[in-house]
Amino acid sequence: MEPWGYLSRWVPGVTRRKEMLERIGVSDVMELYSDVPRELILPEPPRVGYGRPLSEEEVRRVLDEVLSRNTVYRAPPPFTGGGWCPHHVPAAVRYIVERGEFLTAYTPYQAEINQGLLQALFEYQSLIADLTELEVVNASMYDGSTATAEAALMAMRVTRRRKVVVSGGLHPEYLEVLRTWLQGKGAEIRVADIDVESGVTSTEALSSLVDGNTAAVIVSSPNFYGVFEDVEAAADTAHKHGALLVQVFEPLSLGLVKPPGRLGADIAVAEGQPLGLGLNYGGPGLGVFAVRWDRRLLRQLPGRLIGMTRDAEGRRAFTMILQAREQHIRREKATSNITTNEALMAIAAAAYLSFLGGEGLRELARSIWLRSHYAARRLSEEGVEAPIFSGEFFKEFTARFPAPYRRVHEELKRRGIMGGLALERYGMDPRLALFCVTELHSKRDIDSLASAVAEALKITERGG
Amino acid sequence: MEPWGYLSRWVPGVTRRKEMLERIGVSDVMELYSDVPRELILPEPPRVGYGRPLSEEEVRRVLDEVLSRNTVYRAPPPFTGGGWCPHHVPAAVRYIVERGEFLTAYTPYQAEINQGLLQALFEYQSLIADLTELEVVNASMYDGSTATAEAALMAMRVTRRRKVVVSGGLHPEYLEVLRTWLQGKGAEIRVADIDVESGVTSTEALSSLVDGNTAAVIVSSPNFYGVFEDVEAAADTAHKHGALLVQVFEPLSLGLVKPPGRLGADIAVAEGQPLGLGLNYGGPGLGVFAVRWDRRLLRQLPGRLIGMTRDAEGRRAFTMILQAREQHIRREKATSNITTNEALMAIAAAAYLSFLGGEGLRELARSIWLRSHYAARRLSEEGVEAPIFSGEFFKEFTARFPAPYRRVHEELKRRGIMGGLALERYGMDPRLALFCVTELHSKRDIDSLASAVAEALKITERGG
Amino acid sequence: MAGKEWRQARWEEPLVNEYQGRRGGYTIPHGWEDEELARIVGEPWDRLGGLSRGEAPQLPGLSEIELVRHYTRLAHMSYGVDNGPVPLGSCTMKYNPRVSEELASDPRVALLHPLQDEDTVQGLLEILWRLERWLAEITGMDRCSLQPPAGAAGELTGALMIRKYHLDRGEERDEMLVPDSAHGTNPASAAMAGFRVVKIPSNSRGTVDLEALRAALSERTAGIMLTNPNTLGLFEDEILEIARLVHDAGGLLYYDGANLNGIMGIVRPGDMGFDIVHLNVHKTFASPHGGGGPGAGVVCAKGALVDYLPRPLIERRGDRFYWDYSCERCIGRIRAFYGNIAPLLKAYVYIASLSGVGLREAALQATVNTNYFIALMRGVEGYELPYDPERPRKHEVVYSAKPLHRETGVTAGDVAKALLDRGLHAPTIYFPLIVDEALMIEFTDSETPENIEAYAEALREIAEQARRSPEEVKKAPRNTSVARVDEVYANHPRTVTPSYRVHALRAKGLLR
Amino acid sequence: MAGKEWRQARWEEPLVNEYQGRRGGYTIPHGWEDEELARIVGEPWDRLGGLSRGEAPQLPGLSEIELVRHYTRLAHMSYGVDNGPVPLGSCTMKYNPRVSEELASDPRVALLHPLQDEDTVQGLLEILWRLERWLAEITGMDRCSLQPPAGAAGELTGALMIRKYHLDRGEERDEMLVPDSAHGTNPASAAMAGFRVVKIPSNSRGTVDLEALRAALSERTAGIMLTNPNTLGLFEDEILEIARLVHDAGGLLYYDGANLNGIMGIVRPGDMGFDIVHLNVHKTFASPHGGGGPGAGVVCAKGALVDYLPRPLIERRGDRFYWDYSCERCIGRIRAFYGNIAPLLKAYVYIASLSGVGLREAALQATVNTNYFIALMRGVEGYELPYDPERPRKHEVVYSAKPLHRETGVTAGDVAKALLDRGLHAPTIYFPLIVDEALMIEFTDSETPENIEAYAEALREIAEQARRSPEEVKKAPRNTSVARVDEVYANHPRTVTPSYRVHALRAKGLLR
Ligand SMILES: Cc1ncc(COP(=O)(O)O)c(C=O)c1O
Ligand SMILES: Cc1ncc(COP(=O)(O)O)c(C=O)c1O
Repeated sequence: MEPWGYLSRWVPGVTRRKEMLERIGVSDVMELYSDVPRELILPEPPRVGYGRPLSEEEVRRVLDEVLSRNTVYRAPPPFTGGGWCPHHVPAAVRYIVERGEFLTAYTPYQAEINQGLLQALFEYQSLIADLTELEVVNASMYDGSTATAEAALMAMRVTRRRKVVVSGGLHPEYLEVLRTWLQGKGAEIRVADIDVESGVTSTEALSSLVDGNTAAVIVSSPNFYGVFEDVEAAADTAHKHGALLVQVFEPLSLGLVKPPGRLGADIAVAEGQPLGLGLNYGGPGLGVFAVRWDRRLLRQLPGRLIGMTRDAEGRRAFTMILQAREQHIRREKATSNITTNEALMAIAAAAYLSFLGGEGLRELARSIWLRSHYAARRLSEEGVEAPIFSGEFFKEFTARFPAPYRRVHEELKRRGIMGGLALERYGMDPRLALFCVTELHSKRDIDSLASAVAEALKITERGG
Repeated sequence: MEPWGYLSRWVPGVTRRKEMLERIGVSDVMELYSDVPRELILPEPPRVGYGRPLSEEEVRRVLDEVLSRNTVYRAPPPFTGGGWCPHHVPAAVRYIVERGEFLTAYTPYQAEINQGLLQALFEYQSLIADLTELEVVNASMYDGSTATAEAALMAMRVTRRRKVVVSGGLHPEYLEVLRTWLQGKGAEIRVADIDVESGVTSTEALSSLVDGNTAAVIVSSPNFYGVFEDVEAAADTAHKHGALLVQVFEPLSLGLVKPPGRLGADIAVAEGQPLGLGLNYGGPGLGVFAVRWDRRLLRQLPGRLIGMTRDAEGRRAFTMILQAREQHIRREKATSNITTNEALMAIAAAAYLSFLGGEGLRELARSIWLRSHYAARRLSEEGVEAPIFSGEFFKEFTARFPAPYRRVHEELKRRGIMGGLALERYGMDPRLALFCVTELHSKRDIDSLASAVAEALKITERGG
Repeated sequence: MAGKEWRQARWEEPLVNEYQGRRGGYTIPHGWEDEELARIVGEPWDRLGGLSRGEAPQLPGLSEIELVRHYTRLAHMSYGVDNGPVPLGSCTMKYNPRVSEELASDPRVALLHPLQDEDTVQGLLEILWRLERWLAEITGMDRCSLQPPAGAAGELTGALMIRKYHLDRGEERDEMLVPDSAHGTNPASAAMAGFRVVKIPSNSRGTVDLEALRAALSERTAGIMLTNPNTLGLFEDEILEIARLVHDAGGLLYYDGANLNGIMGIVRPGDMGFDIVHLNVHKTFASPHGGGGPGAGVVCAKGALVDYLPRPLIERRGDRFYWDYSCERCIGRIRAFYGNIAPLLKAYVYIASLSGVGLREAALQATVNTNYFIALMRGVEGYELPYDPERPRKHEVVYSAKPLHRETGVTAGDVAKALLDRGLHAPTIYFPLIVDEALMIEFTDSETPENIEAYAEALREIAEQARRSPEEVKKAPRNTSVARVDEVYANHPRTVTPSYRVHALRAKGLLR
Repeated sequence: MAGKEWRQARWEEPLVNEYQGRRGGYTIPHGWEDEELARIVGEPWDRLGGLSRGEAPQLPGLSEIELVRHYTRLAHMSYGVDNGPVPLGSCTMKYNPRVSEELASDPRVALLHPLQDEDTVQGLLEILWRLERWLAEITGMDRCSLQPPAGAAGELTGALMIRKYHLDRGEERDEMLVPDSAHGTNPASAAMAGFRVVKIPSNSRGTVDLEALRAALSERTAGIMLTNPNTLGLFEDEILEIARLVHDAGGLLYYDGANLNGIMGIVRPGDMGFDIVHLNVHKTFASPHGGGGPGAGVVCAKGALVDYLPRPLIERRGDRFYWDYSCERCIGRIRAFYGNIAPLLKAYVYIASLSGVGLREAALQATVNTNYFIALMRGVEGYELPYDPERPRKHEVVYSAKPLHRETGVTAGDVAKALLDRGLHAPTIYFPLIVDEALMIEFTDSETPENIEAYAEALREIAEQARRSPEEVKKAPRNTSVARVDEVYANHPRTVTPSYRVHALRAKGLLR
């Protein structure tokens, strides 16, 4: 017998099991498994957990102990880039997504009883549509990387072509994901190198790769190195050959720069993590997916879509629409296999954007721009080449250190600073590091990074 | 100009102030203060906070920094007694009281729109009534100490007498509070000493003090030293002289011992903190206040009361009742001045008790009893006199160390243990300490306390 | 928006006492050790003898899903600031920032024992120390006690301080002056402190009648309890004269600062001549009301009165913060430990977030909101603004529905219910007592102008509806979870039911 | 309880896009430094040239009170497990423990950057490492990847692994077998991985038709995707034979373990002969669905297939935990970083809390709940239990409302809406496709017997009402926030409105 409550807390029926079995007409619960081959039945429960049920308080203590082995960088927050940066998560946004009605709901298959959830998701779609100036936004993909892969797949369906031309400025992990997801479809993926001076995709490289077999041109702006690309030019190239232009964008940057819809993008995807989701060691994220208003595109859109409609009494109402694209109806002919997505994160992002407002977004983007530029300048003053590219950047920038960056990094860590991302990780020059500087980094944080870098450089020079 | 959002986050009207002033018909907001004597208007805003508005993230960082200077005792939790002990706070209970509908509601003056809140408070009253076996429970007082003071005042009103006889086993801070609150009413407060051997109120002392002028006899069981009193005997003494018996009880102990209603208490009060409220450095608490069903008592009951009734269509409904006792109606003749109380804590306590259930409460009380007794035994084995009293105890017990306890305490602290409460604080023998051991203390926690005490004793012996 | 089609959720949710499944969701932390411990120390029932209760208490046991659903459903039948405007006058129902909730539940606050050593809680003590300075600065006083758990407890504190102050000077002063517009807690607190309450009438301008005040002052006068701006939202413009008169008579001035919301950062009670002030942290400083509490009723004092504040006070020596228990003149202790820490921490977050300039802007906006509403109500028939309608109000305003009542029979109470039907919370009604059919409205700084407009519009519609068909208004509310509640049945001696136990005993005929 | 008088809240809440006040509740963290920084580094617009957008984006700005009210109101018009039973078959809507939410939002998880050094995240890595072992143990597999963000992504992972496995062995196998009762994601995932989907019909007992299977197997067969117990809740009792047949034909077995809830701790897919398994952490392991996500779709593999798992995998060397990026055969990477950490952590808390014995009891109870419901439904007319009604179901059961439809014209869809009207969420309907008028019901282990009884009773009542007045049932729902939604209008090319932008552009005549 377990102590009081250990099972009944979450499995209330155990307290009436005997009576229920009687009603069912069996005397032992295992009779309900009589159709399972005997040899498959486990002789004893699996050895998982801590050998016996734990009380809530014990679990808290276990977790408290193990989590104390993590180091949290709060002041200053990590300067680590890589397409995932520390951003402010408003307390109100957290509160909203912790509410049980949203948190514990399923996909709103029954529209009438889930109007609130549906409205919240419709608002997410609407806010992203206004932000990107693309009219159709799905209710979310998993993250930026898979949204990129889905965009490529969608372009292949729309164009019935197999070649995908990708800018070398795409996040290396996104490229990996793209390769994985496109495996089954026999796609040909070609990468257009970036110009080492400017940090943007070489126009020649791009035009030489795009042809009549190209389904999509994928450009990230800002790209992995933080640099804005010439999306309009890329779009022209793509469109000239009948390909679609997929832009990977950074949502907060749209406070400053022209949205994908104005640059000629047919599909725009993004990692929505900056929109109030927090770091969470890389997940959950939010795959933002927006397309132009075009029936040809709409038909091939992957994922869930919420639409505005009316009820039997003429009131405004919301419901899932165009479900015939989806797996539960179309099965192997569906536009994607996706069903569970990142709905709750989409609600968080919508709350975040509504909280910020358009003017606020502009101010915030400016603040990030100022801070990342200030950081680059401060690092330059300490003898680091930052940024190494001449292209305009936002939030992230690439720096070249006089010697391999890892040793500087270790010194920073010793000073309580989580520094940039060593690009050695992705097989690049070990002297390179990608820094991310956001609204969370105060001027003082940046100054302390700079002086720690100065000290670290002195030490590593001495040491080496 | 403040940065974006710094004012409008919580003061939305600032964005339309100009237009509003126009509509009002003034050109400057200070015209709305034209009736205030000029010399009273502050020339500049007060110097409070950090000199300028802080963003949400800055406040988090400020608090994070300052709170990092606190030491949290989690494993093991503090062994410190004193009428406020570490107890398990279920995550579900926390979630419930964080919901905005309860959290941000006012006193439910408009019953129809706050049935949920009213039902929750009515359930609190009902659960405490069933727990204490006293029929009438108000919707809360501030804490155990002020509930005790209000009980004394109520007894004075009911009996029209002025003398209050208090057991020496009452929490010393409660006694202080009692003295403060009764100042204005010219009460005579007499304290009946406790028997140094048994730790319970001396029956002789008590009977010698109670007489025909006595309004109330106040006995705490378990008392400050953790020892159960003979409440029935005290009630007999009180009732023989026409006084009311007020019992201060410990809610979790009622899983094991007879409830106040069965012991002859007319009024029972308690600190509700053990019922899922957490420590919070001593507040908020929850003043539990229960009385027998007796119209004479009911009329003099302080505080708010929720009743069950019906609505215009015959549905069950809830509303505030017998408000004519309260200050907003009766003003200087009210049974108390209380209005804001601890409603949210009452809801937490009700959720906690419903979650635990009667059987669970019994198991929990047993667990606490076992642990506190095991701790006393382990300390005895290490050369500490624990408990020093012969009376049966629960949760807290008093220990006598061979030498002044403070030095042992400092050694424990060095080992990451927050030990007992040095009773020197309340002017007692410096060798005495009050320990609290609850369901949060694992056997291993208790063993580590015991071995730390053994080590500490060795060191302090050496040192002294 | 509530909108025309608003309706509140309705669940026929049983009382928790009626729940069937006697299971349990609570898990006893180290429960699996209990058998072993029992082998070592024995069973409680073997030791408790006659104390032992035998059977377990009669309490329902809910699994976690049942518990969460129960309260989720009750929450859907509840209404706070998070649901919509709650312009309860005198209650300052402003928005409660979420970041305050987050920070107040930080384990580095929530897991602190009140009696753990001071050197282990220096961070929290610093916060409390700073908060005291800030509140003293805002009120213009010298020191504050954070101990009182609510405004009324603060008033009792202040009244006891006044009592002891006079006693210590050998003066027997047993009368406390209280204006007729005062909040009910003022006379109640004064009475609890042993004073005779002397009511001071308001003049035709809605402020203290100086003549009456002069007449009431005597060598028995201990002091006066004043709210300024008063409960009509009017600033007592003769406050300096009032202070002079009371002080000259040997009395003290107590400021009921439950609601400082119209003047914080603009005017200070200390500068007006007050000796003692209490503040409702759960009003002015944005800590939530929790459906009735907890709050925090900080009391501040000036000059000689500082010595009378309850102890301990928070002190600083160098870098060290500590509680000072010394008490030469102090009235003692108003509650155990130090105060309601969680609401105090929220006040800290609020003040830190806004700073002086922000507090001032909030107060100004509260006043703008009130007067904007008054402007919108101009020409709305059925309601009148008593006392000097041209004078600006501060944090709140009191209307009278007397014209409407006279014309249609619809009362302030009916108007309140009709507001509920529109998804708007009613104002405070029938208070202050000096206004007939009072509707006491306080939007606070955090209400949106759009909702203020909607509220004025709703009042206009209700007045029209009252003129068209008063009986319709009297049937309100219909859109709330239940219809109008039967207050007579609720309070009748034969049906009054303050607990389920009373219900059950009565059903069994076991209740006298 | 919902009760006869249940009704859901209704707020006429504007779209956030329609909010008037273009203010803002968000505060820019160190915004006051921006002017100084701009003086140092210049303004972005001076540098961005043609990239610069000029005007700010068109987004509403809400103060905090507006934001919280907006979502509170929307929440009152939403319905999850916290509101009442949500017995959506195949969805495993079990209770989501609050302690998991609390722990997953611990700053020591929430504030970790995915690319911060491994030596600074050892605690979390240990959790992930342990979780992987536990899930491998529960499924009877060797290793797992925590990367897939949902079940469907797990299926794609598995299908790609199967594809690559065969390619590496030089075999061209391009057919994936999928039973006709399978979840839609199975064929969709197989197709995404480039397979031709071959549908395997069910036999009259509701399980895989062995004859059809044999006929379908060939040298083109890459594998089969199976759910067991299948979507009818029936255990594929010939699973060992199926496994033998598929393996003998050179194919692999993929287990769709989205829903392990009827067998966890009792039977293991690995022991049944499966090579790859995916698990829906957001179903079986009690991480919440969030109105559609996030989830986590862990994929486990056995033997040679382990090498094909996406990278990185979590590894341990001595006391050190690290990510192993080596990838000789692996299919690559299924998403950026490591997976959906928050749901994974919740699964950890769930498994740690229950342990093996608790998981097993939960599974047993899920099955008891299903069969208890079946027992209660005996004799309820209008619904029939297709396929071997005497055989016990496991985690779920599928009824057919065909008799009711035949008799009254009331469809499964109508029954669903009528359930909503009683405050009960509808089951999954019209799935699996092999059952006409399907009502697919899964209570899970966390539903109370009392609610299961209420549900059966509601179905009985609805059938009676359908016989009495079918048109009444067809008018349902009335008690939800809105009445029956117009799906035709929603999907019609001329009215389809997937965003407010489309609505606005259409209104302006700017949409083609
Ligand atoms: C003017 C005034 N004074 C005093 C009080 C009493 O404060 P509390 O409710 O915190 O006891 C209130 C609020 O109820 C008030 O509005
Ligand atoms: C049987 C079955 N397989 C696969 C899936 C897909 O899982 P997910 O929704 O996490 O992508 C689901 C749930 O939707 C399911 O029920």
